[in-house]
Amino acid sequence: MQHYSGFGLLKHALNFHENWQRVWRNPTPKKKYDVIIVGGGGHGLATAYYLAKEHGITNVAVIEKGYLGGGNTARNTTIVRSNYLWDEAAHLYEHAMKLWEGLSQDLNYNVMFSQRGVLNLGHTLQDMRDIERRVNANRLNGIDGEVLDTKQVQEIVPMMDCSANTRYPIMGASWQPRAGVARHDAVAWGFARAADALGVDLIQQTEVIDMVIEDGAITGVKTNRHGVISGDRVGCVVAGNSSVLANMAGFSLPLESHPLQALVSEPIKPILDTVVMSNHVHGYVSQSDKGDLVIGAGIDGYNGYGQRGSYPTIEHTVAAIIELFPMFSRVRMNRQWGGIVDTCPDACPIISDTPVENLFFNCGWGTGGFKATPGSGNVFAATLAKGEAHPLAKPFSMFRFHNGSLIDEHGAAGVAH
Amino acid sequence: MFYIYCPHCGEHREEEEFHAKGQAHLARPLDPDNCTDHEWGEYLYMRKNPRGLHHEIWIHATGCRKFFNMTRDTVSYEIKEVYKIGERPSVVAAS
Amino acid sequence: MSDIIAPTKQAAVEAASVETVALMDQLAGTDIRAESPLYHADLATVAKQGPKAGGVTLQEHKLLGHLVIRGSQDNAGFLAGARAVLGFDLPTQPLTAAEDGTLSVRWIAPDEWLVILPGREAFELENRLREAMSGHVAIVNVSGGQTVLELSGPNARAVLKKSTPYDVHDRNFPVGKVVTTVFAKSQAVIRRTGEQNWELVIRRSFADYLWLWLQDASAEFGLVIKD
Amino acid sequence: MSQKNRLASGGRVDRAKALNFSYNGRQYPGFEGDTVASALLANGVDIVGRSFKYSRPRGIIAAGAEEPNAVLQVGSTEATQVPNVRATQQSLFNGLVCSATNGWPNADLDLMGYVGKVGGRMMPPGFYYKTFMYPQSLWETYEKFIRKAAGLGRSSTERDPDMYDKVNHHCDLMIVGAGPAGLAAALVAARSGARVILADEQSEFGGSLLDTRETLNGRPAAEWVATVVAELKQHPEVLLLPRSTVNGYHDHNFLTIHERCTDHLGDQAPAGQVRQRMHRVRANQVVLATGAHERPLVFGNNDVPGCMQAAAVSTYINRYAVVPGKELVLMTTNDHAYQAALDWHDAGRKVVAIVDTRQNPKGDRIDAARSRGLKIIAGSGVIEVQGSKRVTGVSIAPLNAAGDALAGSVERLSCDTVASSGGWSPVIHLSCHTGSRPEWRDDVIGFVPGKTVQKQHCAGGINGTYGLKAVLEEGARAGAAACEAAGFGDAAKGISLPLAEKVREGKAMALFHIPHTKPTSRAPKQFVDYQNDVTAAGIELATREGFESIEHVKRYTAMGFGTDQGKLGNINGMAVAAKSLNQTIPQTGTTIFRPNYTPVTFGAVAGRDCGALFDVNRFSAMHKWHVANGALFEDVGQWKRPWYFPQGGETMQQALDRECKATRESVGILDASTLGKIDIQGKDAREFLARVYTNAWAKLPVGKCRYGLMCGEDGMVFDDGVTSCLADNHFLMTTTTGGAARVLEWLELYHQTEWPELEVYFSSVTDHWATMTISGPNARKLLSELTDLDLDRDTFKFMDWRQGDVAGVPARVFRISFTGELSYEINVQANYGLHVWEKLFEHGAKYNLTPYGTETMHVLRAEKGFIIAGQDTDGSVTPIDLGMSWCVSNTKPFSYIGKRGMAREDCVRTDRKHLVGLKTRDPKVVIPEGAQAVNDPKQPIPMTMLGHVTSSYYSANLGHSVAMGFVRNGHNRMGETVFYPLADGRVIEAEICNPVFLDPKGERQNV
Repeated sequence: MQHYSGFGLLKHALNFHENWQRVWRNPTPKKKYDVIIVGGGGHGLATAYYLAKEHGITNVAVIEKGYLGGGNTARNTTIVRSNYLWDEAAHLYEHAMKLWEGLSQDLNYNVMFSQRGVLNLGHTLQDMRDIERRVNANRLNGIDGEVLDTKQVQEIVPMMDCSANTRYPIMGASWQPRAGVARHDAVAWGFARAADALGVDLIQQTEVIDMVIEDGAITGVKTNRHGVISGDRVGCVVAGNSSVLANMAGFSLPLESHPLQALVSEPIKPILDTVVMSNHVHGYVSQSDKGDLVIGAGIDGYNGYGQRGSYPTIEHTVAAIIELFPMFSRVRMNRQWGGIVDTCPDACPIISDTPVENLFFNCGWGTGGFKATPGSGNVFAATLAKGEAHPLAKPFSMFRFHNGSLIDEHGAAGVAH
Repeated sequence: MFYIYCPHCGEHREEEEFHAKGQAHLARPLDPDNCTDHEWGEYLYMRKNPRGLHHEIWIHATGCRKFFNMTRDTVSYEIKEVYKIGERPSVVAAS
Repeated sequence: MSDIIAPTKQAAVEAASVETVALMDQLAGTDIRAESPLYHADLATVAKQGPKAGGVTLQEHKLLGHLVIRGSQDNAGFLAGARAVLGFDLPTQPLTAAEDGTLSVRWIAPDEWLVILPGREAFELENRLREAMSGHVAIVNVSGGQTVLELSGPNARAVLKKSTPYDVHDRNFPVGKVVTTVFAKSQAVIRRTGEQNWELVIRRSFADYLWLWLQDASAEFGLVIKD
Repeated sequence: MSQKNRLASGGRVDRAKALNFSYNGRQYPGFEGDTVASALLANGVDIVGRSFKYSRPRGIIAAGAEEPNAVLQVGSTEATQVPNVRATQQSLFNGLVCSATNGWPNADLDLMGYVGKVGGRMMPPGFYYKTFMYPQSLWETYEKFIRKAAGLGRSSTERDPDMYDKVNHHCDLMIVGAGPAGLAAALVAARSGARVILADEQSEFGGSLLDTRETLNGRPAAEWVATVVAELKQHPEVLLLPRSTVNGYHDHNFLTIHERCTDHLGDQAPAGQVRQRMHRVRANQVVLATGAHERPLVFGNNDVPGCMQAAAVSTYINRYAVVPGKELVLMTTNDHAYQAALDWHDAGRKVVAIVDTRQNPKGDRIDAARSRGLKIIAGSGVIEVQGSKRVTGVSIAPLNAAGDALAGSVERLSCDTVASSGGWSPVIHLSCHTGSRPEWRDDVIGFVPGKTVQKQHCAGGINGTYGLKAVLEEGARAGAAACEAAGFGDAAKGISLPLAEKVREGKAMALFHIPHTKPTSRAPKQFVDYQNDVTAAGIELATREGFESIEHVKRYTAMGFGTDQGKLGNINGMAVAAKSLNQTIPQTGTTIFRPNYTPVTFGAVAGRDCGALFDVNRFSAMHKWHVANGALFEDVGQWKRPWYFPQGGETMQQALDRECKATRESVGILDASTLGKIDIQGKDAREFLARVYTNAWAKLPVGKCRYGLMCGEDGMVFDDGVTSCLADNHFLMTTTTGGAARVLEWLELYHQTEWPELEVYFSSVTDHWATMTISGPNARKLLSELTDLDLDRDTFKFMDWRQGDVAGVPARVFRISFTGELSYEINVQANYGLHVWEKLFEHGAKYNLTPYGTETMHVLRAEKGFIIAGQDTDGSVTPIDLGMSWCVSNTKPFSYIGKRGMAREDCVRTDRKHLVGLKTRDPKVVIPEGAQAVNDPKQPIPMTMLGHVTSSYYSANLGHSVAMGFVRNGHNRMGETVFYPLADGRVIEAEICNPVFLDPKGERQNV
């Protein structure tokens, strides 16, 4: 793999950038792979990368129906944090956080992980109780976090309206300094480039249209462009489309795919250095390195695969942002869009074996997928390599919905489900 | 944003008056006590979540407060029909 | 949820004995001060001191009797009883209303109607209805939980268009029609009572918010308060 | 100062109305009817900004929404600053203040420009992904610099003084665009009597007819526009919205229109007038007549000020009487653009040459050019522009027939303006918003709207139809078809259209990127997306690196992500990518657009729903009294509930201690009106209650009350409350304040969908009853002074309810207690709430009747170990976990909601987290709510946590703190010790105990 560096850039500049190598190959698929990963988003590509890097399994195909990183990876608001409430979730997201912290160097690709801190605002007494509870749990789990009062919040975000005369005055917040944002496309491309360099075949514009299952075990997948591709193990990492693949395999998942909308303002001069989230007024905002205010909305209540939601959700979110930042009233919304989030009843993911042997699913990330990308790929790779759940993944078996051992993270999931 | 025909009010109303309530035609087991954990879990949580034709329950929350069923394409968002609780859909996915 | 077909039940015939529900005359003597939901806004004073002319006029019809009537349209004993007492049929056509003098009935849902009448007549009407109606019925006095606002004037419709996504055009909302719909961030039962007159039935605890909203939305047309 | 580029006559500006405005601190004159862009050009201002990445000087290219460069900061005061205003869309008004958004110290003399020249080469697409990685520790420093360069304009730092509004519409036809097609459609629709909305982003209707020199019925086209608009105004069902951009097209024909009401008046806007208004439109049928944007060609240094769209040149000359230069070179692939040269020539300025990429162009406009003696250089292209802050000349060279290679030697021409036209791109944005993918048409050389499920009709430029006659006919047809579909069939008769000139046009050439003598990678920068500095070389590089999907190309290069959303660049970019991938444009992909068509002010999207109206404030009937008596309020759902009533300079704790003591020692009063109340009637009411509550209801006698727990099907507690039997078939249910609406909907759900055979009706009476609870040893004495009820402890027992008069008002009095004291909950019709409340205080003075709020209520119930659903539960606890098995029946015949869920494998574990009482070793210490319990505070992190503290207070009555919390297996660990390590380093030690701290036998409430 061509090594990226400032010096290399200079060298290429002198050659008018004519000699850059391809970031990944465009291979014709083999007949058979050790592992097939369905879904070329951040999670799937990370899974492939760690399979090759940490488990030496390089005979791997990633099958993507569109283009790499074109789904929720390309559509989210890029917030990265690990301040989840329950031990199981906290450990999983913190595992991801640790990987984020060295990711650019590990991949030799700058994913622009920017630890500018995340504030989760509290507007009611119960909000503050929940914040205290979560931060205490985080600290005892080794995750950085503080509970801030209104004055401390104001110091971190001077332009936010922390006065007492708003409809829902800000009473305080939880603050995770190590949290932040990353460049979503770069994450997908960085993992793809590194996985490709280790021999993984990235097969784009190829849709899985059926599962090949022989007496209870999967042996491969049927695709629209390359016929049947065989694999010893198959891992599905297709977020909003997970139920569609599960139905092909003959079982159901406890998932509902909902539209999750987001929007950006026009680029403006830097004014907001940190990430501000408010569950109570339903809005969260950060400012990208390009200057856009990146704003997330709540999910729409109905199932939808249309990558678009309903307008009132946008109106409500924008009103919430103005409630927090009255000065943004004259700034203008540039673009809005939607992703398809696969929400789980307990707002936690599923990383699990399934009723079909050798078929594994990694899904149900709902609104919290991006922040987990490296951790999700890392534990799913281990799960696929060994054929049994990685210790951090064990609590996230789909069978918890049968025995009742759910992990209710609605409080910390960030977006009201 | 959806424009939804309420079968009880007999006219189209804005989506803001309604709430989606998830998959329709999920019968509560008649004898829960004799369900296995597996069966109960399937009833409680497992969903079709189809890409395409979907039968779901809606409530005309800011209106007549009646629940009803809707058959909707989850990709194009076209509403194929609405029908009352207890009625059967006439538009169903070819499977 | 379930797709169990609702079993078709023959309407119960036995008269609903009055003892099975707790009837209560909730009105105090006239010597006791009653406060409508907008009492605190002191509309009387606003009316005296405020502008006399404007594009929108707002009046609270306070302290009326509000009765919710529930019953099945398959229950003949229910419909007949209502007719006998009201002197006219319950409006079974969706989104319609019927009235006779100071008594008006609004269709709310297939099994729900809202009757509004002078406050002092509510209890007596409830009794007569219970006597006359048979089978599975319910009557609930909600007089304390609601109030009636009348919005009128040349710009009343413009204010409605800011406040509700419902189509208030003549072609869709003729005089006499009733709809329950979104109103700002609350809801209202809206009845068109005249060319430029609209009746809003709103809930008590939302009244102050809606009062603020209506002042704000009407400002550009000039808001006249009528006592 | 004179407007050197302004023509003495012509145009649609009002020379009688002279205006002044300031740009970059300098004053300039202009006229009414100008845009900021036309006024700047009139004054010979070339540079309107610096480019985002390379800091190159940039000038005005276009005349409308597609302008990528002239993006200005507008506003005369801090509070009214607006970033990124497109100069081509901002009407000029007197006193307007604007400035360029990039460039330091200013756009004209920009030091960063040198950095751009030198460093530019170091900034290919994705350069930041490839560097700034080493050493890891420095990234934050790198990023600071990257961020410094971010953004165009700046946000105001003050509160917005303006008002915004929203209005809802329903119509039969929503017509987008008031050009020839839109006007024709509107005319048809208006005459049909249909409800029509016609919106156009420009300040006046007419679209291309405002600057065309073609005639209709032999008269200037604008005259026809005037007569049509005049007629439309006469139709009562037609709403005309100029200055109104349809920015979003959503499902089921819902559209949003962003109307700019006062932006053209600026400070002259009348006070109190709404600045902008969002129209929310539900349309039966939609007619898209959005026209087309001209595509500039891609060639070397095509961003130097003086390079413009050909059509924009015509617009400035004909509409604004501004000729943006002296000597013009026009490069075109089509006939239409010749008009720019004709207009230029007729305006008395020099046309140096018309460079036509086609080998032998034929058509009326070509003949017109020839007849004026204009020099036409066929089969050639402009390969490069000279000049830095303004065009000084061009290099042209012959092209081969395909236009993909040079076929001869380079010649130089001097000029100060280069107009280019690569044909037209239909404005298909809106048709894409609901997910419809556009289709490529070779004959159009562009994308047109694809299949859609919306009730949508397209007419004119959006279909790639450009001849005026054809456009008018399509408009009329679309209008008629839409009317037909909307049930106004007779309109199909149509209308008599004005007679348009016949213009013979030759075939246009599909050419986008003009080759250079050097390979693209080495040629001078050939810009595709101006605002994001995306060049042809950059796109070729992206494809070389393997970014082969057009979506990848866009994301890698940032093409199309600017505030112009790629209106000019996207098609050219796809063409460049397609060429370097050796495939056709449709093979390369399609370009889809999302809302907004042009940016929309956040304030307008929020409308009135901000400030005091951001959310509903719900008040009880006694709210006025609470305010008058100094209550502080707690937000519970949308309710404002009294939190506590501080007196004098009391601290919160002091107030709570006083309120608690007064209640335990004499009598206190709580406004409990916000509790949800549901009236339940019907002969199956009792059965229904048995199915939705976990405990038994079959035998509750009339006159009695009972506490109940509600669980979901998963067996987890989600609400609780007291329900009273008013009569055999009549119950009054109470719920938590926050749960009221949810519980009612939940009851309806089960009734309507699961058990319709049960005869029961539910009605909310939350607002109907004002509820006040008097609690304390003197409660009975106080009440006895005001009621005719027999309050004898043996006739009116604990958990009884009675009907009688209180303070002369008919009331239902419930003897239930959430404080553990002798309590009466008085319900009266809310209209009498304040009267009764005040009477209680009149008589209560001698008992020191003390009002208390939610906080004291929480303390008092915590002393008794009563839970609050939502605080002591979180959706993950069963009644058993709460130690409330006494409230769970296993003998009920019907398997009530929650029963099966509670029996799941994980829910019957004996070592679940249990709710227990917690007694701190140091009685004065109050464990913070949310603290997490551990067995060994010295264990290494991550620690094993046992559960959190849900409720914790200092009890003035008991003289020590009281707390409840979850502890794993807590019910079996009574008397054992747990530790609470806190963030501040303290570790609080507590003993697990029974949560009932006060009066465990419950004697106080039974007195």
